[in-house]
Amino acid sequence: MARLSFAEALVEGMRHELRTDERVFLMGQDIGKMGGVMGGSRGLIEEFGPRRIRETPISESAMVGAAIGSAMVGKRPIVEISFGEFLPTCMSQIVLQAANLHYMTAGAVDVSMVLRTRIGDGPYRGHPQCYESWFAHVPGLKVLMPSTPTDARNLMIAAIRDPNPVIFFEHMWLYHGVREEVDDVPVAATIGKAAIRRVGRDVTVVATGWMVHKALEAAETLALEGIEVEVVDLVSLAPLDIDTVASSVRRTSRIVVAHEAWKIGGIGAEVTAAIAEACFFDLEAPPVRVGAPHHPLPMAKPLRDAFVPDVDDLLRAIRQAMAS
Amino acid sequence: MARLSFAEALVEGMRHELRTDERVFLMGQDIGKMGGVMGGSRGLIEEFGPRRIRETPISESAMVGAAIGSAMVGKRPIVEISFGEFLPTCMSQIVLQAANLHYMTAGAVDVSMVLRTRIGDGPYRGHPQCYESWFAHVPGLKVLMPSTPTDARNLMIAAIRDPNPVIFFEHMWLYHGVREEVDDVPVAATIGKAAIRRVGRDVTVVATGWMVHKALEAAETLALEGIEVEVVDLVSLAPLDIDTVASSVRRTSRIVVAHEAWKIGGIGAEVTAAIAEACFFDLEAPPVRVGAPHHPLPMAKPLRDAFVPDVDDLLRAIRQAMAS
Amino acid sequence: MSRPNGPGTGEGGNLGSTVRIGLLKAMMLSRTLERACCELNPRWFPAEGEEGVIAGAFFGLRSDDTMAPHYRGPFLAYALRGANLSRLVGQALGKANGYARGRALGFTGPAAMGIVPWVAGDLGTTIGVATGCALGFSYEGSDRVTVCSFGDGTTNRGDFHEALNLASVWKLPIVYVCQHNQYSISLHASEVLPIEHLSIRAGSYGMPGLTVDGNDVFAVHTAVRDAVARARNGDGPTLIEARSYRLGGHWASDPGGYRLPEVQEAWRDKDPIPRAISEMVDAGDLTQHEIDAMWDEVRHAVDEAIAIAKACPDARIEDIGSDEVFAEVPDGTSAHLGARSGSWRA
Amino acid sequence: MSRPNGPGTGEGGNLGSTVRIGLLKAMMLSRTLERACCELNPRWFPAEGEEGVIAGAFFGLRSDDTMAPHYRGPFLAYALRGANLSRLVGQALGKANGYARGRALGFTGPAAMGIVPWVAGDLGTTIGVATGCALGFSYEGSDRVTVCSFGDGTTNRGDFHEALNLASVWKLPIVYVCQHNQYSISLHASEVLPIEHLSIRAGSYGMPGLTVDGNDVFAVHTAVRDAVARARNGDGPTLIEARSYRLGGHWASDPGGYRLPEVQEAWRDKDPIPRAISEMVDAGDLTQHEIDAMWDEVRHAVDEAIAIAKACPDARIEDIGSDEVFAEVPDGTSAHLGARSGSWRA
Ligand SMILES: Cc1ncc(C[n+]2csc(CCOP(=O)(O)OP(=O)(O)O)c2C)c(N)n1
Ligand SMILES: Cc1ncc(C[n+]2csc(CCOP(=O)(O)OP(=O)(O)O)c2C)c(N)n1
Ligand SMILES: [Mg+2]
Ligand SMILES: [Mg+2]
Repeated sequence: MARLSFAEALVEGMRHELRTDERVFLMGQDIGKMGGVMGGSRGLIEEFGPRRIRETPISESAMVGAAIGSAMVGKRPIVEISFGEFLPTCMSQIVLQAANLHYMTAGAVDVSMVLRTRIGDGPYRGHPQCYESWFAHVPGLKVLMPSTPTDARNLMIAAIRDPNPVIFFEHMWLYHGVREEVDDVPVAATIGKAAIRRVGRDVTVVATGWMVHKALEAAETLALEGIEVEVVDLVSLAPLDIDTVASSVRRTSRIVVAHEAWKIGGIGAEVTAAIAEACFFDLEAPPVRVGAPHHPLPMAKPLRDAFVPDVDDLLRAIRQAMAS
Repeated sequence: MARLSFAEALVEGMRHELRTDERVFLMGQDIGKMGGVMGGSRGLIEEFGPRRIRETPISESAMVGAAIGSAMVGKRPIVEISFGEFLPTCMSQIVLQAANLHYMTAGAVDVSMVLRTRIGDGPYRGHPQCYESWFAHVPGLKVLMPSTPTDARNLMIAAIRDPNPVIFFEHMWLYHGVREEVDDVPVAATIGKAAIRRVGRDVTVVATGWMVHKALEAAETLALEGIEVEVVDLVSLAPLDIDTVASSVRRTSRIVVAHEAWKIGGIGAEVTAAIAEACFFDLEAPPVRVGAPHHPLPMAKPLRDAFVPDVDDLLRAIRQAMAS
Repeated sequence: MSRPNGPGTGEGGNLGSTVRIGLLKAMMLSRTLERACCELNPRWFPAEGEEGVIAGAFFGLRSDDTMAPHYRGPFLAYALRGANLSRLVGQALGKANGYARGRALGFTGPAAMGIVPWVAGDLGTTIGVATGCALGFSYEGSDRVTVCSFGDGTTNRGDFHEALNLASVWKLPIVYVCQHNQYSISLHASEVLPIEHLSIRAGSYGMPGLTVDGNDVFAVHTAVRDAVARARNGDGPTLIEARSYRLGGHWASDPGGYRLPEVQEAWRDKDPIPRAISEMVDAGDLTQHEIDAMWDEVRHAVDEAIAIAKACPDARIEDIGSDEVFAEVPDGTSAHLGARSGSWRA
Repeated sequence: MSRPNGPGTGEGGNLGSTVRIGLLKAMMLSRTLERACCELNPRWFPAEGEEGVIAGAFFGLRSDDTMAPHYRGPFLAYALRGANLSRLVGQALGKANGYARGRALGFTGPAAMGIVPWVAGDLGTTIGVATGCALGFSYEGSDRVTVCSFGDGTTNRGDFHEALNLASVWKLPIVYVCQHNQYSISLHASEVLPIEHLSIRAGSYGMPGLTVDGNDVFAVHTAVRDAVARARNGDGPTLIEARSYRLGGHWASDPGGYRLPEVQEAWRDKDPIPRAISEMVDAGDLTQHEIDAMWDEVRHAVDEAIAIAKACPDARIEDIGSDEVFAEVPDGTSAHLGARSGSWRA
């Protein structure tokens, strides 16, 4: 058992596949001799060299196109878009090419690619936009957002092996902010499954990324007051494992959905709507959503801190869900 | 009172503002001597000439950038992206520049631009992608989708006069598919208000674009069975007039939300979630959503017809809402 | 014809008679097949007049190369790869026998045959995908190549710029062919392109660029053949501007009121097919009789394809659905829950 | 220094003494201000070594022109436009006195002064916005111009291509200046650019392109001044590649282990500021004493700005919120419901 940071676990996952599958390679900016953006590919250039760890120009759309095309001829590219803020520059490739190819050709080609990108607030104060709900709206994409080092490694392995395009969101605060004992034997995780991170009978909190950790913190606090919070980590935004959420809600009768993206139109809207449809008669209180306020994301640290939903916001939301 | 098609009404709205405000101009592909894409700018080149009706290269990102910059220096550009399918090619300009500029400069500049685009299934079988929920997720954009010729004209006028970026979705089936007597005096409509298209006490159907007309058709059918459907046309997806929806639901206790975009992650998810939060104790039955099934949009006519939600889907959904 | 940057036109004499006959027949097939599609579907995009570019670009590739043809006239490329004509016509008609079972646009290609298919209508993006195919070939160290064509108007998309730059940085085995027909729907090139010769854009990427007469099929093919050889040899990409003219409308039913009939007529006189025929007859490659027989053969093949396609059922709603939204995950890689709803109707 | 396409370097003698002194002082201000920002903020982007390009590009514009400076070293452009130094330093520090009240990135500009501000971090998109400003000027028939600068790496973005093409098609009054510092973060230009001279890219748009020595502030300014005159005169856009070198890291705390110290040292010897000083002292424009006084003045101004900025409160959470998400709709145009929630916290 090695104690790995989230970033180290991501690199471990890629390293494992690079070692075992010659078809796998990584493309991105500053992924080589600089050690990767935020250390996100540290050590790979030394082991695999510039053919497999490929530095690219600032051409995000061509980078994703290059990943798609090489996947179509049988490679297993990982393309790194340094930050989620740059996804809008390559949307056509993602939603019109990668997402459509398998279906529109009636299954004639696979697009086995991983698009990894960094999102969310964190030690690095730049480019944190969280557009993940856009991708969950578009059929043909798998959308992952791990919250633990174990998932980071094992889902990365699964994403690389998956014959479909996978958008892999890496939360920047988690990068160097969480460490965990990770089993020495890497395995491919199951894509499309939510994880229950804490069992509780009173209220279900569904969260993604860093918010999972904040939810666990809130749960600790509320446990002292006798409120038992069940924390569900979505992990996969597409396919969305609404069954796991629904069966939790059937037990607790209450739901709070929390993410760092803007509340309006975020993935929390889909989870809340799906639960309102599926568990209407199980719910004892209105669902509560937590998300960023509806204004652009400010940059100065105090403003950023105020913008990003925190443990207090969660506590308030959970108490509101418990109130009625 | 002139009897105008939806497309004619759109052109009337632009013509009115082009006549009265020298700052207004239109940019796009094939908007001039061809008569506009699907007749969407017919007659304007003859009256206003190539300085104000500007043909552009196939450079959607530059087109939107050009609109933003010219708006910043005081112009009132309308930029036409021929079809919604091309929005992914210019997302950065829309969500990172247009949406952010006013807020991020603490109000120092306005971006008074209209981005008009055609979406939805219709007589023209191409490019119908409905990505409107992406834009409703991003603060700083106003997002409109009229469903009647009167709204088409009067909202276009309001959008042009609005000092903010407005994304204006024009449904292709409506273009030549609906006609209406339109008052001779053009007025600027109020942006941000939903419209109750039919009053009913039993169930609220919230719809957008062409689905509004299908909902009215379904309502006729159900009226024969004694079910009185209230039809709310969202009109504005951002700002979202959830108050009008909520007060309708408080009267009917039941809600169906319908749109042509994919159900998962569509604007219906936001409306459903917001109503579940706001009207939980008013609802007597689970909300029901109608939207496209979760696979890419097929192209052959029979497949397209099967893909796009129709009156039968609405009838089924409304009956489901009435059942419990 | 100007040649900003590299060798030029008029090398048709270089080509052996078999190749020349093959090119002619390819043009004949394209003309016949596309005319049929235009008659059957008023929204078809006519390629008439541009057959020299299409045949010249895609003839003679190896079966393990990839092709990424422009949306105007791509059926010839698919046919050269072995696609079944009745399935292609079926696509134009929205029939169930199309390669994509009616899911994709009618002009999409059989992807399994090494074709970059049209799965969406956003111009320019396929240039990036085609470049990715070439990356795959370069990565595996093979000598496979990609030929990618696109319209003159499409070279104004950012994706054109990014893809060509990347291909040059990585010296990828790809040949870019601009099917320059002087129009983007109603807009003449002079309205949207600030330069006369698109081949000059190659200079921005440090790759060879050349302009050829697109109505001279032999010139186009010679240029592409040489560029393919360079690419196979590891010498990187080439941009070829093949200048032609769109004799028809943007779509079959487009009255094209935005242009002058006399210009159109002048270009009709430069039709690449009669031109190749007269060159070949003069050179003694073929007799008029043999040419008539070639037309007959091509017409017969297309007529048969139309008959089969027409007899096919329309695309069937059973063929849409959530199957194939995702490729199946092989056992032992990762369990997989799949899409939430099993049926095609929400 | 090569000059692919147009006039070149070494015309500093053309410039009057006042302009030369102004340019030198601008470089001194940039050096001092940016060094201070680097000391105060380890994530600042050092412009040291590139002052010749920045001063040369933005000096001497009219107050009704627009400026769209690159994110590396833009404070000088803002200062030339009259921005308050303490408010700029405040931005670098995330203080409440910044022009954007802490909302935007620290290097954003005071938009009200005709600056294209940095409201996001996606490189390339501002080139399109700047081009739009020039469209506005062209549309209104005025003789206002826009000067827009960007990095060498940014020229690989599709937005660069689309914007320059559009500017040329419409003959817009804009001057594009590539602040070529040979790096995109850790990547040397040779790794991501298949050409030596970016000015050649002007050829793709039929606009003049020229390469100048970016460490010769007089050469840069002469080239930009001439291009501005062309643009004002209605003769359209120009692309100027000004070649320099990034002496510091990508950000202030970047150890820059990806490059050779000896190359860095060689470029240190080409520092544009001592170079301009020695030319000016030789030409008799200034004495060493006057130069010392200029440094003192600049340092004093920056020290004062730092002191004021440091004393300011941090950006205040009262300054975020839903106000100014939208500009208010004036009465009589359209009633308006506004954003749904009035408070900044969801
Ligand atoms: C990104 C994008 N913008 C606009 C369109 C609409 N459109 C379809 S065909 C066409 C003209 C294309 O011109 P060109 O590339 O020269 O090809 P041609 O039609 O002449 O063969 C346009 C503008 C599109 N399909 N994609
Ligand atoms: C679209 C986009 N991709 C990637 C980045 C990450 N990034 C920030 S600065 C930078 C290097 C830019 O290089 P250049 O344009 O030469 O400017 P320089 O930093 O050298 O001044 C990169 C890649 C970005 N900001 N935007
Ligand atoms: Mg064309
Ligand atoms: Mg640089």
